[in-house]
Amino acid sequence: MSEDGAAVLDVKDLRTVFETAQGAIHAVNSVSFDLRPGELLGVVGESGSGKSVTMMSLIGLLGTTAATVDGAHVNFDGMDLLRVTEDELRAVRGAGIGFVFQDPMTSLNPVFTVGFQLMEPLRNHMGMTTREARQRAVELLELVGIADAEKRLSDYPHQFSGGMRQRVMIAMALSCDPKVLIADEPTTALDVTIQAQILELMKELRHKLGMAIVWITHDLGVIAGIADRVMVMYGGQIVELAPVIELFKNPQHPYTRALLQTVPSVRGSRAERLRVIQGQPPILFSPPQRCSYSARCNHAFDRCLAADPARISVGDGHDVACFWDPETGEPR
Amino acid sequence: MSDAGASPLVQVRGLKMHFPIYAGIFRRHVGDIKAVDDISLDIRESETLGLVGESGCGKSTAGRAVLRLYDITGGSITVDGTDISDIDKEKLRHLRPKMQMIFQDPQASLNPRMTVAGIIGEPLVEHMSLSRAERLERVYELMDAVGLNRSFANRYPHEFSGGQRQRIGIARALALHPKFIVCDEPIAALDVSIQAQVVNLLEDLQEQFGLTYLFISHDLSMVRHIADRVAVMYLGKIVELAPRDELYGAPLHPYTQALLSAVPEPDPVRESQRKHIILTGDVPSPSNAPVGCNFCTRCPRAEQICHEIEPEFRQVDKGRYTACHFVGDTAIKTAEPTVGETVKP
Amino acid sequence: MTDVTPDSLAAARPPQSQWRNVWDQFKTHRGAVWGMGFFIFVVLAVTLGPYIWTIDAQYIDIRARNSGPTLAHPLGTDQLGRDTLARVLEGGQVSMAVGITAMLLALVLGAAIGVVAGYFKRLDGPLMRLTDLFLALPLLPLLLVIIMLFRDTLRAAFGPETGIFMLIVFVIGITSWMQTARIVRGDVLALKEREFVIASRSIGTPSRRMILRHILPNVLSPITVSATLGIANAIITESALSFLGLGFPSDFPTWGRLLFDSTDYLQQYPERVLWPGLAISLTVLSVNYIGDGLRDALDPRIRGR
Amino acid sequence: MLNYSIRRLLLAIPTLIAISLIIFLLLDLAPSDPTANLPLTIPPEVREKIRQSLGLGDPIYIRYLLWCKQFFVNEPLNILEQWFGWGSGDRLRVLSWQTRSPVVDLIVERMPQTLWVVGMSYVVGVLIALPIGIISAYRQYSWFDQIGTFVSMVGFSVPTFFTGVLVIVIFSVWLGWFPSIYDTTHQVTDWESFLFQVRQMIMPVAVLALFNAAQISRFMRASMLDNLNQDYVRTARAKGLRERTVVMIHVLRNSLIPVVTVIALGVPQIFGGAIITEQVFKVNGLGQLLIISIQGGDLPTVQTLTFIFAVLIIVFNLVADVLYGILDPRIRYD
Amino acid sequence: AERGSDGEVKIIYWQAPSTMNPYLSGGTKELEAASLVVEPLARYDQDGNMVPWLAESVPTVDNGGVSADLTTINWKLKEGLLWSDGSPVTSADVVFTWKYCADPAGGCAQSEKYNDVTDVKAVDDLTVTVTFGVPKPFPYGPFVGAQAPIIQAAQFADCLGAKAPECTDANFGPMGTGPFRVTEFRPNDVISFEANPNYRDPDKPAFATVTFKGGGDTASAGRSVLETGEFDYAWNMQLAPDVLGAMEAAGKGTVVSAFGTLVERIMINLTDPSPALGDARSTKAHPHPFLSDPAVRQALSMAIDRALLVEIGYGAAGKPSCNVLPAPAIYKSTANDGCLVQDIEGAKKLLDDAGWVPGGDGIRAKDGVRLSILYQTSTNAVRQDFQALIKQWWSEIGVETELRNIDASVFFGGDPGSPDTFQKFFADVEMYANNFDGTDPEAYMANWECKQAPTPETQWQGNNMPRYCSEEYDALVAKMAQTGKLEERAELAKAMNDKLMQEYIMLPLVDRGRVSAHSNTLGGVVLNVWDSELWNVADWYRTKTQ
Ligand SMILES: Nc1ncnc2c1ncn2[C@@H]1O[C@H](COP(=O)(O)OP(=O)(O)OP(=O)(O)O)[C@@H](O)[C@H]1O
Ligand SMILES: Nc1ncnc2c1ncn2[C@@H]1O[C@H](COP(=O)(O)OP(=O)(O)OP(=O)(O)O)[C@@H](O)[C@H]1O
Ligand SMILES: [Mg+2]
Ligand SMILES: [Mg+2]
Repeated sequence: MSEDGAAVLDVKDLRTVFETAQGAIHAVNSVSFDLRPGELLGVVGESGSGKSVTMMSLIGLLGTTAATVDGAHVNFDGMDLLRVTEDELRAVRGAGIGFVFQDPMTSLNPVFTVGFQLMEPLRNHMGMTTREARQRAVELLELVGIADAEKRLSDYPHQFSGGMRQRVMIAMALSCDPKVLIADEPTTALDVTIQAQILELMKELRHKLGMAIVWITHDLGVIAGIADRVMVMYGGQIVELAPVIELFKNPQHPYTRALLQTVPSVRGSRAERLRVIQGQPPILFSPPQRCSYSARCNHAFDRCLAADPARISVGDGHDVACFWDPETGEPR
Repeated sequence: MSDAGASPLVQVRGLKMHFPIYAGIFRRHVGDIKAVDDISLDIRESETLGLVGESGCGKSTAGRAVLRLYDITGGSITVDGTDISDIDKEKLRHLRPKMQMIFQDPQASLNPRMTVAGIIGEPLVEHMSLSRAERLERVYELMDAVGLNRSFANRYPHEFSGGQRQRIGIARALALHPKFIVCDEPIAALDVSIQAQVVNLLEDLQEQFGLTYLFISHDLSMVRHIADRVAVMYLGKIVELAPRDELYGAPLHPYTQALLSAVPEPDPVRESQRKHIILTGDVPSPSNAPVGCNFCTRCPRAEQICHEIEPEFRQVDKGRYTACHFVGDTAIKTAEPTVGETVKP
Repeated sequence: MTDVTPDSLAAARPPQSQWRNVWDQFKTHRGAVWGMGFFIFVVLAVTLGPYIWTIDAQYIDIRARNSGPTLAHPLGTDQLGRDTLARVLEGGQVSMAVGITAMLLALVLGAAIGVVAGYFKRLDGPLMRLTDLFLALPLLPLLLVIIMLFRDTLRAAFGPETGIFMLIVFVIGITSWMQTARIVRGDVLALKEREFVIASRSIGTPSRRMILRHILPNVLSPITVSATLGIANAIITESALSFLGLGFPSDFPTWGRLLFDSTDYLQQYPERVLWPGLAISLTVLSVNYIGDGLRDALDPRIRGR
Repeated sequence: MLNYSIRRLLLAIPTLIAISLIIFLLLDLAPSDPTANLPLTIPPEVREKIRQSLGLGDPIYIRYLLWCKQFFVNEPLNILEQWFGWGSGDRLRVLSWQTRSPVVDLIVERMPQTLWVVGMSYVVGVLIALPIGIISAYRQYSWFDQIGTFVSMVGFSVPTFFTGVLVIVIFSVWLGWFPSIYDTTHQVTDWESFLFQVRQMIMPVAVLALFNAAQISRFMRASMLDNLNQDYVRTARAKGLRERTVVMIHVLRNSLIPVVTVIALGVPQIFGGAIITEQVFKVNGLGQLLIISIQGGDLPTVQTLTFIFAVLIIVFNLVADVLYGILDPRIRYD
Repeated sequence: AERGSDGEVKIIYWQAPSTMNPYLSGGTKELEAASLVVEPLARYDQDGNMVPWLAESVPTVDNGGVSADLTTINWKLKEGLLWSDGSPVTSADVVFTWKYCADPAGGCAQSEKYNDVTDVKAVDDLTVTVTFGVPKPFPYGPFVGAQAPIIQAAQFADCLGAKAPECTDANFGPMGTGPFRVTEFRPNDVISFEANPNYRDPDKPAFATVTFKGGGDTASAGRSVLETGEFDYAWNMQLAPDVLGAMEAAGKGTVVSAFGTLVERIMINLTDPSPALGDARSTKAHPHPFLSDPAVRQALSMAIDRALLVEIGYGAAGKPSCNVLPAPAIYKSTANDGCLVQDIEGAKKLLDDAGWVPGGDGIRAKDGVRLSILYQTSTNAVRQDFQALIKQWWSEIGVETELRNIDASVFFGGDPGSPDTFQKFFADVEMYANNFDGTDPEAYMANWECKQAPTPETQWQGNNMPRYCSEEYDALVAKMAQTGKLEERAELAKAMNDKLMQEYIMLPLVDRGRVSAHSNTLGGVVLNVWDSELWNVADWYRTKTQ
């Protein structure tokens, strides 16, 4: 799938299954994508569509829960992350792939100073001395725009506001110059003005550091402003993958189209009535044997119920997994 | 402040809600969290007033204070002609049917140990003397009205999805035929695809029952969709109040402008061309508000005067109110509803 | 059609009462089920047992004293020839009764004080000071003093056994409600800010019904856990009192007393300590497991899934 | 924090006064008698004389005020004088009825063994409990967890008067390894005598430690379980930290916060709560002092001891809160 | 042997001494601990004979030491006696001892010993004369026995009267003449002694130090001597016989026992304890509804198997007893030995003949009065076993019994406010044990004089629990007080004992001996029930064979 040059991250056929008391939940089903150097890949989809689980499966963060991760390969930096030892994987976490989580309020350990938490990966992965790590931590905080960085190192997370905490999380993820940064809904919990600050910061950093970013969100507005390519997930699968402008201009999958129509906007035209996607997202007690969106789809026809559509390319870097062609309104 | 036309159903004047802070060895009263600090607004019959602002600016407190769920610190509230600002508990109880509330978190606002019928029926038990059967009938009607299957009546909240739970909350609020409903971020906890369902439902019900809403949200796009007029709050005060299209079209207060600018556009082309106003810094604590204009610490236009004198909340145009030194009578740009044209599907 | 939506899932299931749900969850906790089974067994044994095993626990069969297990005395006899089985059964009646009643007393007190303190702001200060006062009273000395103090009055009024029973239950109850009260108060304070309580207030529900309908059911889970711990605690405290020579008259069997009496014979007749010892620890153990299971079962985070 | 502590201390004063009064009244109402344990051969007139000489003839409020004065004024003054060497220390102190000696001296004399045995058992209990709690939580429902749960519950539910006698029979009588009677006069001077001290402490310490460990390990386990699923743990893992670091640094520190307060709250029990174990091993510490004083109707001793226990409880409650505040930077008491 | 050559001896008392001053506490444990240090002028040996101790000889009328009118007695101290600090023992110390105990503000626990003493004078350095206000046929109260040892005047000079309790140092470490002196006293815990360098016999004691540990319970004390061998001597092994036997079988130690005057008995209330009577409860105004019938009392006695009681409760440490005055030998009556055999049938017949016939529930009744007994005693394992057994026997003869046990400190506490004291006797029968100090029963037998009955007027003080009132008996008491001759006194005492027994005023059960245990390596132990058990500790030694 990688076109220009080597992808930094190449995921093929990733599957994740949770064992629960009610039965196995197939949270991620045969997900494949790649990430090119310096690119920002947006991931959208409603709650429970498997966005977080996909990303955490990549680097074994589901470790202690009863999850089985399987797949063809997850190539990163010359290794297959699905087949390395726990120690090697740990070396990748933080150093090769940075992670920023959704909730800045709970993602930092409340009883350690921000400085300690920032310096931890530095000492761990880069073998820095405390003094070097401290120096670097100050730089990092300045990088993410926290004033008076030197002093704030000895503050505790609760002394920071939500936005600042999220900046600390970002600084922490950036600390070891990872090749890939995975940001799991980093702004969902924040106010719009703070979100704007963070988005601005990310744009700037990306420019400066040139790493590849995966940005998970369910806010299409955020995606529109920041992503290069967008990946739409539904029911643990990628239903559409396209460059951002292409996706907004020419959405192919009925789910993407519906998604784009449900959100009102502060500018633009104001619809008298909002469009809704009827029905509920599926709970995946088995791997899909039919299109998982078919139950809610306006265009579903018999084939959708008989087989799970494969991902096909419909244009320049534009993939979709659907039997229905919006151009013609007919099955493909 | 009342505008011409329909007389307001709810009239709030100088509402203050301060939470005291005690400190020191003897727990002395050393200050207040001024969660709501002197706000005034009218809500007309059958309209929706949107109340927006950042987290912690006092929206919920204002909403609850208006319903007298708190003992307010100052000001007056009149609902449907009755002044409820310091009415006694029992009288207030009898006024409750008129004014109801829908809550932010549908999970948290439903008692996990009561059945749906119990939850929706609770107001009926409190205020109407209905027989068991009559009550059940009314519960069923309400469930129909909000689009819940009657067979769900004996289930518990945790057996429902978020959208369905919010419908239960709405049904409970509707049970007593209220005139006025405070919706405290009714969609914030819901998934995007479900938000729309709930908003549509609220609109339908308004039409059907002639309801009046105070719609609290921090989702500016949703407020734009549902509200007739919008009030913007910042740190316990209303900084701007205007009819919807005027506000979104031509925001007057620098905070409103920044707020609107911060909302990303779900359109990559336009988003890339748009100019952003990025505010710096964080919202000050409501227990320690700045001198002068509340917004002066973050305002891109702040000048000396802003740090000294608190701007007055005044009418600057027909139906438009704002609290900023720089938006004088002279500085009014006439609102042009050019950007925000209404499109009917 | 393999993916199932929550709707169809819910529809397939008949409406269940929440106790049914609690029970379903409870059943998945193996320890709790065993605990419950054993506890019920013990309760049945001590209540019905004496009707089946009809030897009087006080009857002295002097010729059969210090006998090991025989057909006539399956668990042997004590130094006066009283039947151990009968004594364990009768002792269990008292120990269990003490455990359960003392727990109930502590629970009612603790829950009531906790709820009132948490709910009514004005009463919070005084009630919490009272709780602090009780917490700061050294328990065992207090216990000893109260027992010495009121034993005789009560015995005069209600007879030796009932009197002392009431006293012990009262003393254990009155000295163990504070933790419950504190936990419940904390929970009530948090609950009071929960939206469903505010929702109910916005409907105009008066305080009394608010407490009964919304507050109490939701503090059930900590209360239940305190309850199970309380039973265990009361049984153990009663046995400690026996050791200190207080508590029930010495010819009146309780598990604690039986265990204490037989420790003297630990070397000669080790089996004699076994029965009351096992009875106490297994009961406490089972109660603890029940508590564990109940905590899981009543926790909506776990059950709600 | 300071304000908070001062406020708590101020609030404690009325509580303590109330407690001292309650205890005094209760003790006075109790039908125990300081002469009851004298042999029957001592005739009633003599008993009455003894009672009079103990001051039992005075009305209750005089006795209470006298106790207050002796305890709150005379004793502290005496201590000060002893420290600084001025004055004669010639004030009337709180005298025990049984021993006719100052109660405070009795308490001081018994402090060492109580601290050695009961204190040590608490330390040992805590040291055992923490790892057990941690492993049980980390490997929840593993066999280790199941066995740990079982053992700790048994440890909690078997009265120490039984376990104590059991270990004595096994280790003193059958095996002859350890002395069954604690020698309170033993002085540790060299290695030899230290070994003896260890040998005589092993059994009481083990019995009590089992009991303490049982409770604390349950708390530790619960607290660890609460924290293992927190978001920050995921963050720590995402940083590529070793699992050991994640658990032993990030999770443990957070989990210890509530446990440390539980541990602090348990400290007052060291002084009063080990009555039964002290009795079984004849450690003759504060617990035994209390129980014989109660049995002997020795009102001043009981009053003073219980009051000191109450003070300890209040102080350690405060310590627990302060510790909480120190360990958890989010908590600020003001 | 040489002094101090046998190292350490360890003694355990399961009740811990709280003071070393025998005058401030009458408890046995305190007296016996103190007896290692302070000594009387004369004491009793294991057979109850008086032997001179600090005195040259025992004064009698015969040797002229006691005046003919029985009002004065002259004691002469041995020569060369030294206190442990090296100062000489003089008659001034003896005089001081009396002053110390006689001071009314001091709360002396032994002031009984000095009853009727009007003066104690030092005749010279070594001679004192004790003067009594009344003739004393038995003048050996003062300064005789472990209860009345001599204390050092110099040490206690400032401790008279109200100041007595404040002299903590002196009370905890009295100067003495005994074989040991205190090195450390920990009240209610442990006492360390070392050999007294100034002890009068240069070869004694054989032990250099004594550790006197207190506290715990009987079983563990026994275990430490008999099973683990940690201690050499354990006091008062009141354990169930089979437990004690099993311990002794371990082979480390020996159980020794001896009998004194302690008798476990059931007292019968001759007055009506019914609560309905209010203030007149348990007073002579209302005779007991059925226990005033001698036939009932006798039947109750006949139903009891005393031998079995002994077997269950005391083993070698007890003997069935039919006398309340079982010793010394010359006082012991044999007239009542019939009670040794249980006779249920006889008891039934007796009751039948007296008109008490079984009702429908098997309980005997006459004229609507049911034989239903409230039986109280103190809380104590053996006593409760006795209660249970006796209840069963009584039920066999058709008597219903309700048991009640009361905490010892309340039961014996004598608090006039408590309804449960043994003196108030708000029950039909009660059980406890009592004895008398020394060997002379005069005061003891006087307990059942009519005027000794506790009544509300006397604040319930008094020792006549049955409220027995017989002019003949009172006459016997009066006569004994006048009689000096030992044989005559013995006859009188026996007569009184027989009278009580034959009227079944009290039912003696067990003559309780003292049981102690000592390790097999400890020699020289001679158990003495008439004085301190440790009376001859100076003669104790370590047997070298083991
Ligand atoms: N530990 C787990 N055990 C069982 N099921 C799980 C677990 N974690 C996630 N799932 C399931 O996996 C599916 C995907 O979850 P995921 O968290 O990836 O969704 P998401 O797209 O990130 O949603 P959100 O926007 O709410 O974060 C969901 O159906 C969820 O219920
Ligand atoms: N009961 C209370 N006691 C003390 N302070 C309070 C209380 N309730 C609210 N506050 C404070 O008042 C301020 C306004 O709170 P409020 O909940 O009204 O904000 P909001 O605008 O609804 O925010 P959000 O969008 O997060 O819901 C906050 O600083 C909050 O901390
Ligand atoms: Mg997610
Ligand atoms: Mg809010």
